Amino acid sequence: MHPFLIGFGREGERMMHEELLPRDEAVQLIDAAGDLATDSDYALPDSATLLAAYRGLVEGRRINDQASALVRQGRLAVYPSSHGQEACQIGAALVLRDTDWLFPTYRDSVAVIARGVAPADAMVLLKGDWHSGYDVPLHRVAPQATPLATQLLHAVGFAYAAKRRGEDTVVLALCGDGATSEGDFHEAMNFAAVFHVPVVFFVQNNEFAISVPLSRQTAAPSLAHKAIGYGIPGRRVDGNDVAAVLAVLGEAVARARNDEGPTLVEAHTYRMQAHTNADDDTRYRQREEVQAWVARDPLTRLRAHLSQSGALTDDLERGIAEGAEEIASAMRAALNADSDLDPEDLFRFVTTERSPQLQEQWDLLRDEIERDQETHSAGGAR
Amino acid sequence: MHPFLIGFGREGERMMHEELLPRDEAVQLIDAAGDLATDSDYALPDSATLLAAYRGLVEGRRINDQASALVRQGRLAVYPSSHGQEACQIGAALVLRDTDWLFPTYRDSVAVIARGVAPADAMVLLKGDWHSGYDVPLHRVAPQATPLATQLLHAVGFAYAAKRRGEDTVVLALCGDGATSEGDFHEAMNFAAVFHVPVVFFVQNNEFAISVPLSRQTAAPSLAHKAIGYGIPGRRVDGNDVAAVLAVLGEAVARARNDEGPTLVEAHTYRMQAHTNADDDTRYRQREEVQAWVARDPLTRLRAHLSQSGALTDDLERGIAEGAEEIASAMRAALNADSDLDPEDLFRFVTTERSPQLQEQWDLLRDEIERDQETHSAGGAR
Amino acid sequence: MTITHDHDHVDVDAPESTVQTLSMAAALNLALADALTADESVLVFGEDVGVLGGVFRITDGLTAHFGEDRCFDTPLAESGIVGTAVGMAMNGLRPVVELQFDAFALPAFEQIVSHVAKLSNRTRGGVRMPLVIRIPFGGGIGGVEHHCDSSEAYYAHTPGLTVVSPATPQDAYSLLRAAIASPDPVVFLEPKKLYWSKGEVDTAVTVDIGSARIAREGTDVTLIAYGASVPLALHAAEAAAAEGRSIQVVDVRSLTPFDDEMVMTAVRSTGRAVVIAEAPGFASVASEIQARVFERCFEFLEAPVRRVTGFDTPYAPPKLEHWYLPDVDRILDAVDSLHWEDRP
Amino acid sequence: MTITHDHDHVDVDAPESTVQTLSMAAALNLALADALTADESVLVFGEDVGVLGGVFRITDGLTAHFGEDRCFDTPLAESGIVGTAVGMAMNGLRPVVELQFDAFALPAFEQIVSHVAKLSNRTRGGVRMPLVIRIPFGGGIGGVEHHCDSSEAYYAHTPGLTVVSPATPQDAYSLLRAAIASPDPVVFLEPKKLYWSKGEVDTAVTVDIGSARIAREGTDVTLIAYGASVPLALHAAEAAAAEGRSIQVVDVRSLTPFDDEMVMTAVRSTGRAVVIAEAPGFASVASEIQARVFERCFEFLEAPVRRVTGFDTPYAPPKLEHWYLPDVDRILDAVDSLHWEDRP
Ligand SMILES: Cc1ncc(C[n+]2csc(CCOP(=O)(O)OP(=O)(O)O)c2C)c(N)n1
Ligand SMILES: Cc1ncc(C[n+]2csc(CCOP(=O)(O)OP(=O)(O)O)c2C)c(N)n1
Ligand SMILES: [Mg+2]
Ligand SMILES: [Mg+2]
Repeated sequence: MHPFLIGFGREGERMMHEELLPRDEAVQLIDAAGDLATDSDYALPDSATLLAAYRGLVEGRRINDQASALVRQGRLAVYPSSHGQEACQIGAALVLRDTDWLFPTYRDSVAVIARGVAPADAMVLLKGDWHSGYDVPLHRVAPQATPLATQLLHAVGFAYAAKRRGEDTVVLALCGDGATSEGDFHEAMNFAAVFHVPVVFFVQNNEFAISVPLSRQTAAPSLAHKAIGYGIPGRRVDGNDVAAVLAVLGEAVARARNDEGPTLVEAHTYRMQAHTNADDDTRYRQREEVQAWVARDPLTRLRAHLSQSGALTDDLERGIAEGAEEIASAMRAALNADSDLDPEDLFRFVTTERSPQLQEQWDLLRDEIERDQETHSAGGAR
Repeated sequence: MHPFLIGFGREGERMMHEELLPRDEAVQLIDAAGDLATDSDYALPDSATLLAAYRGLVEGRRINDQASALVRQGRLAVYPSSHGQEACQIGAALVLRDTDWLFPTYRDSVAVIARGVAPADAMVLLKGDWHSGYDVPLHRVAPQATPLATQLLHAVGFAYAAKRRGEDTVVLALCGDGATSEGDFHEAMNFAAVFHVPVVFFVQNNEFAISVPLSRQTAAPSLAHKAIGYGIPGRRVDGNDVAAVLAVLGEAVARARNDEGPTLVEAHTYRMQAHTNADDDTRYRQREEVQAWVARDPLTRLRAHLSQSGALTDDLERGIAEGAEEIASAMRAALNADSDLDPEDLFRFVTTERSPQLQEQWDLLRDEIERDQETHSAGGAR
Repeated sequence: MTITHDHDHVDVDAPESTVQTLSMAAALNLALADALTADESVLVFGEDVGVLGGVFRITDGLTAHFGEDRCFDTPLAESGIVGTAVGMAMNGLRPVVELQFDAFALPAFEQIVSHVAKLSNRTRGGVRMPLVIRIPFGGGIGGVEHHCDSSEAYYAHTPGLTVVSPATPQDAYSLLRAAIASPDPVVFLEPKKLYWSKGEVDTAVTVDIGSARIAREGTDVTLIAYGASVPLALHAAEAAAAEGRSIQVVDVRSLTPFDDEMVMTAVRSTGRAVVIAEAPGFASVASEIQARVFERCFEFLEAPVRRVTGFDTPYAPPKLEHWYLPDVDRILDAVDSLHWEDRP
Repeated sequence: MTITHDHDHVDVDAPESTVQTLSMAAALNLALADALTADESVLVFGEDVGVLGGVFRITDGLTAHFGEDRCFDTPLAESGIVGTAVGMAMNGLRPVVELQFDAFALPAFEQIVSHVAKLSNRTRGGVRMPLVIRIPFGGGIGGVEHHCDSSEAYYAHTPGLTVVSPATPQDAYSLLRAAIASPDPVVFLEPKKLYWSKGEVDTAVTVDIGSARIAREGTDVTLIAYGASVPLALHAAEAAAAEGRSIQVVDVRSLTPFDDEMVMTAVRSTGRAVVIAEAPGFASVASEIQARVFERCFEFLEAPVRRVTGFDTPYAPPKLEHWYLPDVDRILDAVDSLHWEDRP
């Protein structure tokens, strides 16, 4: 036997190596028109699941658009919208059990909310009140990560700890196409593979990293082709088809739960709006390109499919829309309320015990604030 | 057409994507016994080239063993030997033109010397005199890198600059199996691919990163399988067969020179000695494992082949051995000489102009040294 | 703007002197454009610096004007950006890279500390690193976490790096030109809060790296600041003037090398000093300046040197940042604490 | 060894008190072993810490004794090591990671600064980070480039991190136990040069993080040091004693939080101080200590506080490091400069 095949490329594994590569075409179960696209590897989720997903999509869209409106009204500082990516957001949330964990980014507020976090709590960061606003262990949702790809490593470590305790927790970690270029992406994939931990990496390839198109990000056949370099399967899915997202992520989650190790799933989707409200996407992409993706909208195709199949009645549709409106109005109410912020919070959570240095600094600030209040109540200037 | 095939997976490219994957078996042209192993893709280098390579191997081995001896004698602080990996070292040096550049690591002193750097200059770092001891632009050899994988990015930037000026320079960047786990490896591969620069990444997979075996480093079918994730070809070669190394690296260098972009080449070899003299490899590997690799030694197989073919006469062999001895004795002479070091050098090269702060600090040190000398010449203590 | 220090001088050989009123952002943009024009080997790259023109628009129009091969986007990886810049600098180019925000420079930290800062020293000057790393730094813009840090201490502590930060559009222009012209690596910190502040810019004015600037004359106390803290110090000086105190303001502008001569002369002339900076105070550039002034002006000091800095906490969320950041009142409190009662 | 400060105390509840003479390396090894025994959730990982036992043998025997799942090797990637440790700490474990040398901790810098240091604050204490990052630090061992740096300033400047460094085997043991027990992230800096220095270790002695230690009593000058500079300061004190000067030595040992109380009390008692550290001086922990002492002891100082540090150059190559490193003579020179002639 050839000496360099020891441990590698053994006959029985060769097939497996090919299975690590993604298929040439992304998995699609419902096409842009709402028609079924049968797939030999993946089955269509049942209609109850699709109806739940549809509700999620409608609510997600409403949340996205409400948040963007709140930015325009000055109630949120910034909002990176996932408008157009709701199938990925909802797919990621629905595919998990309650006991599973999600590691989201700034773009994934809809997924975070779909996991049960109150919209107003999810918006604490974006409102500017604090860096994160929800109960992480309660919701089993890590804080939304800003430094790109860093959270993927946290997900791996988290999954490692769960596996070590024999829990059947699966960890789903989200990132964007741009983030795959970061060193931490590579290290996370590799650690996950070597430690064989129950984690699913879900890349929402929305074609842009702020202004930088995918073609400037990678020369690879697809992002999912990176997986084989770590010895894990790579999969590609139509990210605007929630049925396909549920099927492909579902398979990956099942593998993880089954101790078969990590999977990399790439969803092809599109960021329909600017990176955030602070961005001007007319500088770097044609309106026609954006417009072309309207036809592939995740909501319309699922609505078409569910209406055709009779699963979505007018009544149901109305109920779902009302539910979404309620969420939006609760968001408005919560975010229009003024925040009640305590400056001492700056010093409260840095370490468990406050150091003498921090106490001294707080004393200084407290004193300033008190003098300020005195001056104000005395009506005078400094 | 399927929307997610735009730009990806086009019919004409599909074949190409498969070509990015390495073959299941590493390329071998001369087997461990010295017999020819014909290969459908790669031709055996001509016998003049092989003779030159053989001379390189013998000299490289001698340099490795001389340096290790000098460590034992306390003339070198440390030496990471490439004993056993000389085919990679010599292959890397010989495959380049004079105008090409090499980006080596601490392990690659033999390749550095084979590129024309005087052994004593290559040993300045290891002797402890300075951080690097050769004329970088003159030899077109970057300083030997210690922080793992960092130099791969330098190689990419360097190649970018060369390409921009329309030069036909090729840059060959070396690293080990362990280094492929670093984020910088990933970023370097990706930048090289996206910028389509003339760089060849040559991984000497010697099965260990200090004590950590390859199986703890990656779960991939091979390290060369990482290439497709960047859209570049990955190749595997028997790293103890200098003929194969020359052929496979030669192809990669030709691609680079031909503006066909970067290649990742993985050589399967083995670190025959401890990581450095400071390491104790009996703690983490069996003697039998090391012993098994003796039979695959790069020198013996080439000697066998060249003797069989008649290209290597006894005279030639003797000449080569004498040449190697001369190198070794020059090394001994140079390294046994005491270094003449100037403390002001600490301040000379930090920035081009010395800052007032550094001048002040040097004044302080100079004053100390002068007082020291006075005390010494006065024969007193402080 | 009046040029008050002899390190700032109009370069008589400069082809043309144009004076215009510009925002700091525009001054930086102009400096990049002029450098690209002046020197073929200069190139600008980073994340979103191409067609978008950078998230702060500092590179606006450069790609359109100079072409894709002079100003371009890279894959999203900061170590990659700096690491490839190192290779380019080794091979005859003068890369000017943008790292999008302070905290997003951190992935490049190994490349910066282990290579950018040390390659010249490693090779005994055989390989120089003419490379500029531009980083928008500091807060005061209501940015969320990771977008408002001040990380100058990490760079200033690292031997081999030159670290500068402008406080005026003029210095933004002149210092950036000087940084790009430098044979050594420069970390160029751009105070985000001042991007939109305006001032006159004379493109013929050159500034020497390593030189501080007297931003305001005064006789009672010396405020020592850099970046966004300079206008703050000037405001404090204004307010104190109303209370009858004459306050001098020194704009450090070059953190390393540090202009000991100007700073110490200034403090000796007043006998009192306060150092101001946004970054957390512990083991910071502010503590360095405070320690230097103490040690070198000990005999001249009427009172301990004070510092007004950010707290030793992570940067505050937007709605709390006004409590976090040094402000005029805090500076005046520090000034008030300088033992005035002891004065003869 | 005598325990001189009340932050060091014998824990009466501790199961057994054993006193033995150990090298610092062995003391650290024992601390890891005892922590692994005491707490199921502790685990040790990094590069070569498994069967090899670490390049300095600090983890020697742990894998053999506790098994692969308590002490193990990772792929070679420092950001990966720290990043996965963050996730483990979020999920109930207490990771103790080793980064092989100072300079090889730098690839993990983003994870350390942007997450390790800030996760507790980000989540309002909802997620704590009980994580220890061990880094062999400093020089004096003849190591080649990248192997001898002192990077404590980077960590000490970063809010949210606790940074400690032992100078004795006892503190190595007790501080490492305290670090592992801490609910907060601790950067644990191990002075390489002292790994083989020996001393008595009582495993029942606990040390509070945040507490300094009087390493030697004295009345004329206070030397303030940490890590490998502590024995150096003690040697200097010894030498000065021969010349009739009584020198006090404070071992800071906890860089953040900093024991202002003990340090200031010490300096006030002598009126003179010198700070000693190996790292480059600019914007360093030494400048912080110098500035603090100046500001807080101003009225008590007979002379300016001096510092003796590494130069603001990259760390020297092995054969020049004796010029680079602070030594007894340089400390005594600094002591000599403390205005003795002015003394009443
Ligand atoms: C380490 C790091 N570098 C840079 C940034 C600034 N930044 C924020 S989002 C973004 C683009 C990310 O693109 P992608 O990963 O595709 O995610 P998307 O925003 O499209 O969802 C950049 C460059 C960051 N947050 N972190
Ligand atoms: C960033 C970084 N981390 C850790 C080290 C310490 N170190 C030096 S060599 C080495 C192992 C490298 O293994 P490999 O890449 O396989 O190269 P080899 O030594 O086998 O040639 C390690 C961990 C380093 N030099 N740089
Ligand atoms: Mg994207
Ligand atoms: Mg190796």
